[in-house]
Amino acid sequence: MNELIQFDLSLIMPEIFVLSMAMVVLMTDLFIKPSSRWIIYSLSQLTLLGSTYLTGKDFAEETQFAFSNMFVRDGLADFLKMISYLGISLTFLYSRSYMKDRGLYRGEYFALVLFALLGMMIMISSHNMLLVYMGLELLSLCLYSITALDRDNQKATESAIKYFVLGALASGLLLYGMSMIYGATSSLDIGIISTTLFNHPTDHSILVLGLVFVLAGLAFKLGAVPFQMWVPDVYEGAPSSIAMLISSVPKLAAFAITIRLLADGLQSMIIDWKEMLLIMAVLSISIGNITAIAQKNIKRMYAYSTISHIGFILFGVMSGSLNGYASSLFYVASYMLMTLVSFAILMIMSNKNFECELIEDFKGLNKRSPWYAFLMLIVMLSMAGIPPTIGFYAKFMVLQAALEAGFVGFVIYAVMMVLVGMFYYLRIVKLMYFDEPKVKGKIEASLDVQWVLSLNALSLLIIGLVPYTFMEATTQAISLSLN
Amino acid sequence: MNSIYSYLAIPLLPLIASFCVGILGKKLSEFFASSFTILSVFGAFILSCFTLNQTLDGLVVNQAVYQWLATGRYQFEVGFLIDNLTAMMMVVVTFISLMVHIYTMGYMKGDPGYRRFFSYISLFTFSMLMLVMSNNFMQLFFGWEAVGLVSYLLIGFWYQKSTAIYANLKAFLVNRVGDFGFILGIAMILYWTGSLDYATVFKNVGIITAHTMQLFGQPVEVITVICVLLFIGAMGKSAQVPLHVWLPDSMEGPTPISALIHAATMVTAGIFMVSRMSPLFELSDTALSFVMIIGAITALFMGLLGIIQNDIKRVIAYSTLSQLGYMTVALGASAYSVAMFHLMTHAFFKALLFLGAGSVIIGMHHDQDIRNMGNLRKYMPVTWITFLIGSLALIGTPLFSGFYSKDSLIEVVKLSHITGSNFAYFSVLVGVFVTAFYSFRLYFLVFHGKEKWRLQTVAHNDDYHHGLNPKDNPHESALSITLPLTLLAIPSVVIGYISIEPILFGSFFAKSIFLNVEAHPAMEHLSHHFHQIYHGPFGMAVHSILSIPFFFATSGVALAYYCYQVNINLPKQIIKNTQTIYSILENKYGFDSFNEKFFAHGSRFLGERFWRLGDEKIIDGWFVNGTARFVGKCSEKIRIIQSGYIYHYAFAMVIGVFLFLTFFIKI
Amino acid sequence: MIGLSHYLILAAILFTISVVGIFLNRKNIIILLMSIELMLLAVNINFIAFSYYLNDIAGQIFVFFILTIAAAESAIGLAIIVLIFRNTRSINVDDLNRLSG
Amino acid sequence: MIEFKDFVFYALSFVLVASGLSVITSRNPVTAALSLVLAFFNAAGIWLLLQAEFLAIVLVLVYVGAVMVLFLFVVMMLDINLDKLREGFWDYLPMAGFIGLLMMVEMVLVFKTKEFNLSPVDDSLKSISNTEVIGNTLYSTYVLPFELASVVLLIAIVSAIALTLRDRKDSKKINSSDQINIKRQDRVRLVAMKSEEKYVKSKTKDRK
Repeated sequence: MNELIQFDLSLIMPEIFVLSMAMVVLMTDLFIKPSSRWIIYSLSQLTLLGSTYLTGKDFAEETQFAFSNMFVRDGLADFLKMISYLGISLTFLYSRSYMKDRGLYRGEYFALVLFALLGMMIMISSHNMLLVYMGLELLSLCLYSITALDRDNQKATESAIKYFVLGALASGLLLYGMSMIYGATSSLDIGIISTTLFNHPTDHSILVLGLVFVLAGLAFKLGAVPFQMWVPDVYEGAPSSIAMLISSVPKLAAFAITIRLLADGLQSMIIDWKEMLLIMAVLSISIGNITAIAQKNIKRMYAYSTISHIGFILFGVMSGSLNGYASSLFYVASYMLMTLVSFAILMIMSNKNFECELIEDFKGLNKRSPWYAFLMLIVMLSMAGIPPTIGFYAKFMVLQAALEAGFVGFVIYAVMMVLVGMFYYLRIVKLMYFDEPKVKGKIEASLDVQWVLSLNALSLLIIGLVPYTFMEATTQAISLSLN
Repeated sequence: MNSIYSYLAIPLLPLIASFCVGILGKKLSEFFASSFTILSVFGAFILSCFTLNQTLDGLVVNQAVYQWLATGRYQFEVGFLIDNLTAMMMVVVTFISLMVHIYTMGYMKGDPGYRRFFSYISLFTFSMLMLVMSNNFMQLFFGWEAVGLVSYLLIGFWYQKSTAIYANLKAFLVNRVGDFGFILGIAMILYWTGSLDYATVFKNVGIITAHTMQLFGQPVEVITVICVLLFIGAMGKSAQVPLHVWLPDSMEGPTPISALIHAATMVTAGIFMVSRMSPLFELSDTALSFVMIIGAITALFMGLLGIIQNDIKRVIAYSTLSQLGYMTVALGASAYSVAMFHLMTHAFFKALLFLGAGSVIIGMHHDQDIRNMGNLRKYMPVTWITFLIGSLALIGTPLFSGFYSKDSLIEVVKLSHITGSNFAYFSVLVGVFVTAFYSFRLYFLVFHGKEKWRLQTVAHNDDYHHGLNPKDNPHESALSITLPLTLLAIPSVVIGYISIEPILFGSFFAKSIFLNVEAHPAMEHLSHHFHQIYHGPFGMAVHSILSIPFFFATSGVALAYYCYQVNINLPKQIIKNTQTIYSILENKYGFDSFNEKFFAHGSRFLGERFWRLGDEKIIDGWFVNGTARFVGKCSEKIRIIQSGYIYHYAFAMVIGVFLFLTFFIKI
Repeated sequence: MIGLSHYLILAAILFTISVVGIFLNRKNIIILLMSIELMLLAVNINFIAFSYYLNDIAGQIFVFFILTIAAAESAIGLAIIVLIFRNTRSINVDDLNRLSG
Repeated sequence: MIEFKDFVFYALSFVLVASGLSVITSRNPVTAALSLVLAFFNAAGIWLLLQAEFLAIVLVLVYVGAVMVLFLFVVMMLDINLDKLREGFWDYLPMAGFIGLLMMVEMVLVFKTKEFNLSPVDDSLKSISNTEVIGNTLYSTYVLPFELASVVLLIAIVSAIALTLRDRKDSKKINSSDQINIKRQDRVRLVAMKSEEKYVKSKTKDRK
C-alpha cells in the first residue's frame, strides 16, 4: 500500500509541484511590497521551469496509471503538458509590462494562473470522467475570476459574467451527458467505458443522448459553433493579456479531454460523433471566417479566427484516425504559438494610456517599427495558412487526414473558406505596410520580451520549414497514448 | 558546377541580396544597396550562362536538394530540374533582371523607396528562378505564389496613390481565381498519380489517360480536366481572356517593374508551365483546342484595344497581352518550342520597349500621355533608335528576332489541324496587322510629328501635375538608362537569326518537351518547310517578303503612317471648321478612308465596348467585386446574431443541443 | 412501481425548466445563477438514481464533488455579480450588451 | 394500488417541479431563492428514497444552510428595482416553452425505452451505512479528486476576495511606510512661469 501510494505520488510530481508553488506565490505576495513583485514573477517562472524539469525527467515512454486508474501519464499527456508550460511561461513574459501598466500585476493573478495550469494538467492527464470534470472546473473557475480581475473595467466584468453564466450552463450540459454515459456503462473510468461499449453494445439512444450533451460541453470549451458565442465577447472585454491566456493554453487541455473522451472512451460511437463534429467543424470554419471580415476590433477578429481554427482542429479529430488526431494535435500546438505572438504584439503596441484594440491601430506599423511589422506579417501569413509557415502545414495535415477519411467535398469547402479567410489576415498586412500611421512614436519593449517574441514568431517560420520532426513528435505522442 | 548545391547558388544569390537590403534598409547607402543587388544578379546571370553551356552539351539534372516533409505516401521536396528549357529561362530571366536592375539605378533615383525597390526586384528574381528551376509541382506552386506576391507588392509600390492600391488589389484577386484552378489541377494530379514530382507524374501519366470522370453529368477525360485546370492557372498568371483585366491596371507600378514582371518574365510563367507540362497536354486534344481558342481571342481582341489607348505604357501593356495570346496559340498548336522561342524573343524586345517607354516618361517629366509628345527623336536619339528597333522586332520585320518567332508561329498555326486552328490562324493574321498599326501609331506619335507639349496653353507649375513645360526641352536619359536599352537592342535584332535553327528545328528541346508527332504533325511540317524550301534563316526572311503576314504588317505600318503623319499635316482649321467637307474628302479617298473608318474608328468603338462591357461590367462588377460584396453582406448578417445578450447566447447553445438531439437520436 | 425512468424523467423535467429559465429570464442575473443550481440538482438526481439502480457508489461520489464545486462556483458567480453592480448600478441582463457584433 | 413509497415520490416530485417553475418565473429574487430552498428540500427527500442519506443531509446543510444564504445575502445587498425586472417575460414564454417542451419530450422518449427499466436492487443486502461507504471510497479510491476539491474551494476563496475586497475610500488608515518613503520631489514641484500681466501692471501703477 505504501509503495503503491509512493508510485502514485511520483507520477503526479509535476502537479504537486505546481500546486505547492501556487500556494507559495499566494503566501509570498502577502509579505512583500508592491515594488518587489518581480519576486513573484520569478517564482512563477521558476515553477514552470521546475515542472518542465519534473515532467521531462521521466518523460512517459509508456502509459502509466495512478490513483486507481484515474490519472494517466502517457506520451500525449507529457507532450501537452510541456507545451502548456511553455505557453504559460510566454504568457507571463509577454503580459508583464501590460499588466503593470493597468495595475493588474498582483499576486493573485500569478496564483490563479498557476491554479488554472494545475486544472489543465489534470484535464490533460485525466482518465476518469470525474477527474475531467474536476480539472475543467478548476480551470474554468480560475479563468472566470481572472477575466474579472480588472474590477473597475465595465467591459471586463461584463465579459466575465457572460463567460461565467454560459460556462456554467456548458458544464451543466457536460455533466448531464456524463450522467447518461455513467448510467449506460455503470462506470466513470474512461478505459472501462471503452471496453464495456466495445464488448456489450448497450442501449444506443441513451448513449447518443449522453454524447450530444458531452459534446456540447466540450465544444463550448473549444469554442466551436454553435457554442462559440462567448468567445468574441470575452476576447474583446477581457484585458488583452487575459484574452491571450484564454485563447491559448486552455485549448490544449480542451483538446486533450476531447481526445480522451471521444477517441478513447466513446471510440465505439465514432459513427455518431464523426457526423456531429463534421457539422460543428463546417459551421465553425464558415462562421469564423465570414464574420471575422466585418470586425473592426482586432481582438474580436482574433476571436473569430480562433473559431475557424477550432473548426480545422475538429476536422482532424473527426477523421477518426491516428493520423488525424496527430495532425489535430500539431494544429492545436501551432495554433497556440501563433495566437501568443498575435496577442503579444497587441500588448507591445499598447501602453499605459493607449489600448491597442482596433484594426486601425495597425496602420503604418511598418513605419513605426519594421521588425514588429515583420513579426506580425509572419503570424498573419501563418494564420492564413500560406506556405512555408507552420500554419500552412498544420492546415494541410488536418485536411489531408480528412481527405483520407473520405470528406472530399468538405475539404474543398474548407479550402474555399481558407481563401475567404486570407482576406482579413492580409488586410492587416496591407494596413501595416501601405497605410500611414495614425499614432506616431516608437514601440518600446523590454529586451527579454523583444528576443523571446522574435524567437517565438520566427519559430512559426522555422518549424514551417522543417515540420517533419515536430510532426513526428505529435504522431508519436498520439500513437503511444491510443492503442 | 557538378554538385546540385552549386545550382542552388543561382537563386540564393538574389535572395541573400534581397534580404540584406530589405532588412538593413536605411542603414545602407543607396549606392551600396544598388551595387550589391546588381552584383548578385550579375553573379546569377553568369552562373546561368555556365549552366546553359553545360546543358547544351547534353547535361540534364533532376535532383532533390532538401526534403520539406513526407507524409505517408507523399513527399514534398525542393529540387531542381535543369535542362535546356530551364537553362534558357534562367538566362532570359537573369539577363532581363540584370538590365532592369541597372536601369532602376537611374529610373528610381531620389525615390524614398529606392532600397525597398531593389530588395523587391531581387526577391522577384529569386522567386522566378525557383519557379523555372523546380522539379515538382509543390515548388512550382511556391514560386508561382511568390512571384505573384512580389508583383502585388510592386504594383502597389507607390502606395500613396489610390489607383496603385486599387490596381494591386485587382491583380491579387484576379490571380486568386487562376490559382484556384491551378491548385485544383495540382490536387488532381496528386490524386491520380500519387506524386508531385514531374518525372514520376510524366511516367505515370499513362494511368490517367484511361480514366474518365463525371462532370455536369457528362463523362469527361480526366486528363482534359487536369490540363484545363492547370491552364486556368496559366490564364491568371499570363493574363489570358477573361482573366487578363489585371495586367493593364498593373501599369500603375514603376516602369522597370512593368518591363521585368509584366512583360518579360512573370507573365510568361504560364507559357513556361504549359510547355513544361507538354507530356500532359499532348494527351488531350480538347484541352489543346481550349488553349488555342483562348489564346486566339486574347491575341486579336487585346491587340484591338491597344489601338485606342493614349497612355504610352498601356499601349505596350495591351501589346503584351496580345503577344501572350500568340504564345498561347502556339501552345495550342502543340508547337511548344515555338511558344518558348517567341517567349524569349518577346522578352528581349518587349523589355526594350518598356524601358524605352520609361526613358520617354522621364524625358517628359512623368507625363505618359502620347498626345502630348512628338518629335522626341531630336532630343532623345538613343531612346529613339532603340525604341524603333523594338517596334520593328515586335511587328515582325524580316531578319529581326520577332520576325522569326512570329512567322514560325503563324506558319505552324496554319499547318495545325486541331479544332479551332482556322479561327486561330485568322486571329493571328489579323493580329499582325493590328500589331503593326498600334506599334507605329505609338512610334509616330511619340517620336515624329509636332512637339505637341509646346501647344499646351496652360503652364502647370503646381506639384500635382506632372509633365513638361511648353518651353522646356526633353533630355536624353542618363547612361544607366541608355546602357540597358542598347544592350537589349542587340538581342532584339540578332537573337532570332542565331537561334531559330537549334531551338525550333534542332534538338534543343528534345529532352525537355514531349511531342506526339503522329497526332500533331504541324511542327514536323514546319521543320520540313524550313529545311527544304527556305534553306535556313536568311532564306526564310527572303521568302517572307511575298507572304501574307508581311503584307499585313506593312499595311499596318503604312496605315499608321498615313493616319498620324500624313493627315496631321492637313491644316487643323480645315478639319475643325469644315467637318462635313473633311469627311467627304475622306470618303473620296475610298479604300484608305474606309480603312481609316472601319479599322481605326470601328475597332476603337469595338474596343471601347469590349472594355466597358466585358471588362468593367461583367468581369470586374460581377466576378471580382460581386463575390467580395456577397461575403461582406453575409458577414454583416451573421454579426447581428452576436447580439451581446446572454439569453440569446444561451438560446443558441440550447438550440444547438436540441437540433443535435433531433438529428441523431433514433428511437 | 417507481422505476429508474421515473427518476430520469423527473430530472429531465427539472433540467428543461432550468435551461428554459436561463434563456427566458431577461432581467435578473441572480436568477440565472439559481437556474444553474437547479440544473446541477437535476444532474445530481440522475447520478443518484443511477447509483442506486446500478448498485455502484461512484455516482454518489460524483454528486458529492458536484455539490462542492457548485458551491465554489456560486461564490465566484456572486462575486462577479457584485462587481457588475458596483460598476453599473444594475444587474439587469438587458444592460449587459456593451460587447456585441 | 399505489404503494406508499410511490405516493411519496409523486408528492415530492410535484412540489419539486412546482418550486422549480417558481424559481424561474417569480418576479422577486427573494421568492425565487426561497423556492429554490424548497426545491432542495424536496430533492433531499427524493434522494432519501434512493438511499443516499449522506448526500441528502449534505444537500440540506451545505446548500440550504450556506449557499442559499449567500444568495439571499447578495440579493438583499444589491438594491434592485423589482418592476423593471419583469418586462418582456410573457413575450418570450411561448417560444422558450415550446423549445423546452420539445427537448423534454425527446429526452423522455429515450428514457421510456424498455432496457432502461432496471429493477431496484434488494435493499436488505446493504448492511453498511451509506455514510461509511462514501467515506471509505472517498478517502481511498477518490483521494485525488478529493484533494482537488479542496483546491477548488481555495480558488473560490482567493478569487472572491481578490474580486470584491477593497479598501474603503473614506478610510483614514495611515500607511507609515509610504509616509517614511516619501521624497521631496514627490510633493513639491517648482514651476517656472511668467509673472502675470495684471499684477505687474498694477504694481507699476502703484509706483506712479
